[in-house]
Amino acid sequence: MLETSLDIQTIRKDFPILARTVHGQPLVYLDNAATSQTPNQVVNVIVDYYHRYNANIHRGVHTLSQEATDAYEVARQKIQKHFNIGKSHEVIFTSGTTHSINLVATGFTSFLKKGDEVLVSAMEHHSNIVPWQMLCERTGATLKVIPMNMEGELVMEKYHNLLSEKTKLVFCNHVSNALGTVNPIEEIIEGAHKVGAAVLIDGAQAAAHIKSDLQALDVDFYTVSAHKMCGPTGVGILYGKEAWLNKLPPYQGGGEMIAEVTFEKTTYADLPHKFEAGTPNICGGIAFGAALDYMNQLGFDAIAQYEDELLQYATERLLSIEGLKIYGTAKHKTSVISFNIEGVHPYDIGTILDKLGIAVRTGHHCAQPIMDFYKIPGTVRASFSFYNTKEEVDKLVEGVKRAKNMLL
Amino acid sequence: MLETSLDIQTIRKDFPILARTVHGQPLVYLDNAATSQTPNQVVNVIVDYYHRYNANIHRGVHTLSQEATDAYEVARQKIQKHFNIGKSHEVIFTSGTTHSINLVATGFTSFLKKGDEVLVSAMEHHSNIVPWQMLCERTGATLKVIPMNMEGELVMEKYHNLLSEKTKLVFCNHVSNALGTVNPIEEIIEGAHKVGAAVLIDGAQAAAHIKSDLQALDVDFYTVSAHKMCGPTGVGILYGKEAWLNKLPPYQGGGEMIAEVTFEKTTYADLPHKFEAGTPNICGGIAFGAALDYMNQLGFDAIAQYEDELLQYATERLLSIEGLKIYGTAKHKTSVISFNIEGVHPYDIGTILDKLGIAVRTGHHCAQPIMDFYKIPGTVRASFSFYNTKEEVDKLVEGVKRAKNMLL
Amino acid sequence: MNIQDIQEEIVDEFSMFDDWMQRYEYMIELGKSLPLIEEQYKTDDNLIKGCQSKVWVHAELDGDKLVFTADSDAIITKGIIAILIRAFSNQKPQDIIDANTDFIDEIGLKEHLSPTRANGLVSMIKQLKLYAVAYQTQLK
Amino acid sequence: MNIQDIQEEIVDEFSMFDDWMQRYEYMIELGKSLPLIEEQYKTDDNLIKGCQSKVWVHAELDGDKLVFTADSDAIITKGIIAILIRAFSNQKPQDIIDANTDFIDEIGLKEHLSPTRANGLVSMIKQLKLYAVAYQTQLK
Ligand SMILES: Cc1ncc(COP(=O)(O)O)c(C=O)c1O
Ligand SMILES: Cc1ncc(COP(=O)(O)O)c(C=O)c1O
Repeated sequence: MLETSLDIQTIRKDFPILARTVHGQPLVYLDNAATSQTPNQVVNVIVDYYHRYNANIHRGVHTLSQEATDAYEVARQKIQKHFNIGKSHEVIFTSGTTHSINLVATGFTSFLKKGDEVLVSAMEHHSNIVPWQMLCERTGATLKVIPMNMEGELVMEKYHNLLSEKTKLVFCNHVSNALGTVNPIEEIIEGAHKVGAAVLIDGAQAAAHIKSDLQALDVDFYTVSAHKMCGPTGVGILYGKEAWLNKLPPYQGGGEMIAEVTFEKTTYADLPHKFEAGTPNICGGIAFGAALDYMNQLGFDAIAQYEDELLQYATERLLSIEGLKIYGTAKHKTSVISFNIEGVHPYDIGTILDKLGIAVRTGHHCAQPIMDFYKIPGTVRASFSFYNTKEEVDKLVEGVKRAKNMLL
Repeated sequence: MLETSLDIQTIRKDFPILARTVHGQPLVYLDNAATSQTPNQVVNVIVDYYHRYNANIHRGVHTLSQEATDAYEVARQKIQKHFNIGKSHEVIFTSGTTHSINLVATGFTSFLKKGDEVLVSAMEHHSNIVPWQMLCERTGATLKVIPMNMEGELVMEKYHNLLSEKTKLVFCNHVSNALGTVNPIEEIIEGAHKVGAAVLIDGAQAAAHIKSDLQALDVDFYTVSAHKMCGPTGVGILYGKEAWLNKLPPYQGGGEMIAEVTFEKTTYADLPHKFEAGTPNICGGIAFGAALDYMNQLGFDAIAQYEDELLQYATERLLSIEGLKIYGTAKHKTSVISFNIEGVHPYDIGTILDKLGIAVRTGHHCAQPIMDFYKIPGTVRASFSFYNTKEEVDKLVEGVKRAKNMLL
Repeated sequence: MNIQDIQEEIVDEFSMFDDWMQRYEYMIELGKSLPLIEEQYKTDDNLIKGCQSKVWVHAELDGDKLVFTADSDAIITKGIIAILIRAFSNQKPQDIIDANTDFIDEIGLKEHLSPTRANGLVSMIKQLKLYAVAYQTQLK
Repeated sequence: MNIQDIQEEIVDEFSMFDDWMQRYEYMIELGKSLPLIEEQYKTDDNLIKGCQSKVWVHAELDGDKLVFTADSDAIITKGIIAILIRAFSNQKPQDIIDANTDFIDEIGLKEHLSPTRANGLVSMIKQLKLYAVAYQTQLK
């Protein structure tokens, strides 16, 4: 048994999906970095919404609309509190991290010019690369890459050398989805601010494991997807400092984001509405709040501590398999293990594991530049959540051994 | 009793929310044009998703991911079939109509130049005005307005006069949310195509009432929000002709929408993925499919016929109230009634109706230009769905009378 | 009378009503008797944001006391602002700043107290207090 | 043997196995014995889209028959394509076009038959048939 203050067996009962079978085997769900599972406590909030107060929000005088609006705004406040955000209107509801990042990247179009530089880390998700490439194409700014080393850590010395008064923006994920590396974002933010650059931290992978204090971090933008932290699909947030959000132009046009519309001229609404055009994912936002409640009730310290135990145990056990190589061996990691077995394609391992009921992700994990760096087609990625167990790690290890025997 | 082949009392049991009370009164939900209610059949699909196969889609080798992907793609095919769309990849999942319209408006940036003209109808929702204003600001194209008459119908003669070889785009809603007018989109599309202009029809209000054959309409783009047709919040679609979708640049950058990413160069994926960056609202898309199943099982002919009966009955009864004026008296209407009582502010009526358990919308309905046209601050809008009853119309009429007595 | 006394008086008045209809009818009455703002003060500056109906509030000093006048195009909103003005007008800025507003709840308008409410009751209270703060500084 | 006969033969072979492990092991065997594509044909043009692993297929005419060679960087994918090639290679284009593929289901690979499956079995079948169509036109 691993040490933890959490009662994992009781927690697992909150997730009915964990009791299902796959190909006749009990499901072992180790694809949490792609999407985490959703507890009954959150699903019940969704059902309750549709059964009791489903209505379009804002400006409605009737009770249902009022109840939905209040619940949605309470969710915004829960998010504000969770991330220690200064003002609730600095929380912009989006459809997820990808949407959040694109909102910022599009908004910066008029702020950049030829000669400006944009720094992006070598271990980004495509969602945190492509929008900046598009931005640089539009503006003539140059995209520069903060390199990483073989352990999958950013080379901070090189980062500091890349910084100059030309640097206008720095983008980096808090945690790499492909490697699990926790990046030194405090240092990244501080360095960027010294040269007057703004920083966006992609928190998609971090938020399920690390409770960040965004005011203390002094970060300019931070992005989160609910579906990676026990919440529903189709909702996330962009945190932005008020001053930045006031400066950025609106992203999408539509209802709610305007103060006054005539065919001649339109004036935009105040924050957060300026960036929340159209009917949002109302139910999703409310359920996101419930997901934070759920995780906070377990406690992020307890979650992180237990996940770290799983990580250490799994790393040790997997490394006992000959020919197995782990990509991403940073000192500071979340519970993600990317690996390959020499001479075996990750897809083959994933397929055999699936037959054994074990769900892992295989491929480039939307991070091709990392694969290019290691000169591999992809990896097998097992990612652990607080509801996973030591026994499941053992099954993974046995499964990998069996796959290896079949495939080699 | 109104005539209908639908068993309304049985249908109402599918919607638990309809049995609730508001201020001690049974809820009379007449805000369907803002958001329709969601039947158990759809909510159950949502619960089943989270209980059984919640996973990130595409490229996953494990069973859960495969099941989620299949269900999501089956939903896309249901939508394709429902709207008689030629190819399933012409169905782009979005977070709703507002997102769909912005995708197209942004995409047209490089296709327009100074001197080009963009036509938009006088009775649009802000979601179908602001994005085009932003587009015209970016490109120097001119926004021209197709005028309407006092009945709330477009003046088609003027439309044809506005068309010229300068016209590049025409935007119009299929049904006006503020007035209920069903616009002659066949004629609008034909006219625009004669001068080589593309047409986007905003189907947000129409889709719950009219089953459109998009191939027969030959429309270039059509937009829908699930939450207005018994589906969940946070999901919708953009239909686009393949040729247009291939021509438009991608809207957002991220995972899934690329074929190959290096820091030097990115190539984009095929349709529909090119426009579906990031983790989509997977559960929402699947539930949207279930909503179409539900409505098709009732039958759109039966729905339209019954809603029309409700409309006729309600119109007649409301007009019997002295001083009540209906805005939007087009010959061809869906079940929406916008009205005011002389000398009374719509907000006051809405507030009293709410006290009686009756949910209507008041205000400008995100269509300020219509309010400016009629020189009113707003209207009271009652919008009926197939689950509403004659008795509920009676309650509305009694409620309005009572409000009038209190307020005048 | 000080603010506390007036609020208690209002609560007493409303406690005589059995149901919401009577309460609303009374509120509408109050709205009709609201000391109207002069037309020249119905400016965008005096408009309170966040209401579905328009609400203008004007404030001016009378000696060391602050006097409010207001108007709205909706009669229920006017009734609400009339109640607020009755409680807060003709009082010292500091007293207005310090006043609590629990009486709103007690007279059955609790549902209007949500900050997201389209009638903007919360915005109105905030605006009255903002005026008080501004004039308080001026008085010093 | 015609395509139908070969397919039945394959089904027979697979029916001897009790569980998926044996089936997969056999498939892996078949993959290892796949008639390899020549390096020069491992071009992007011959790459099949929609697979997580890379799959190249090359086709050329031998008289009036179409001969396929293939490769993949993943061994299970290679096994799948080996089965397809065994069924379709050395056959007349028209027969390939007409062939049904129900045997895939019967040998327990049904789960791979989803069009969204990352291994691209459906894409592979489509590609083999596309080659057949192309060469069929050429033969005429
Ligand atoms: C005609 C029309 N267009 C567009 C919209 C915007 O749809 P959504 O808010 O779902 O993006 C609406 C919704 O009110 C509408 O009625
Ligand atoms: C580090 C990182 N950034 C961004 C994303 C994109 O998030 P979403 O797909 O929810 O928009 C992901 C999700 O895989 C991620 O892991």
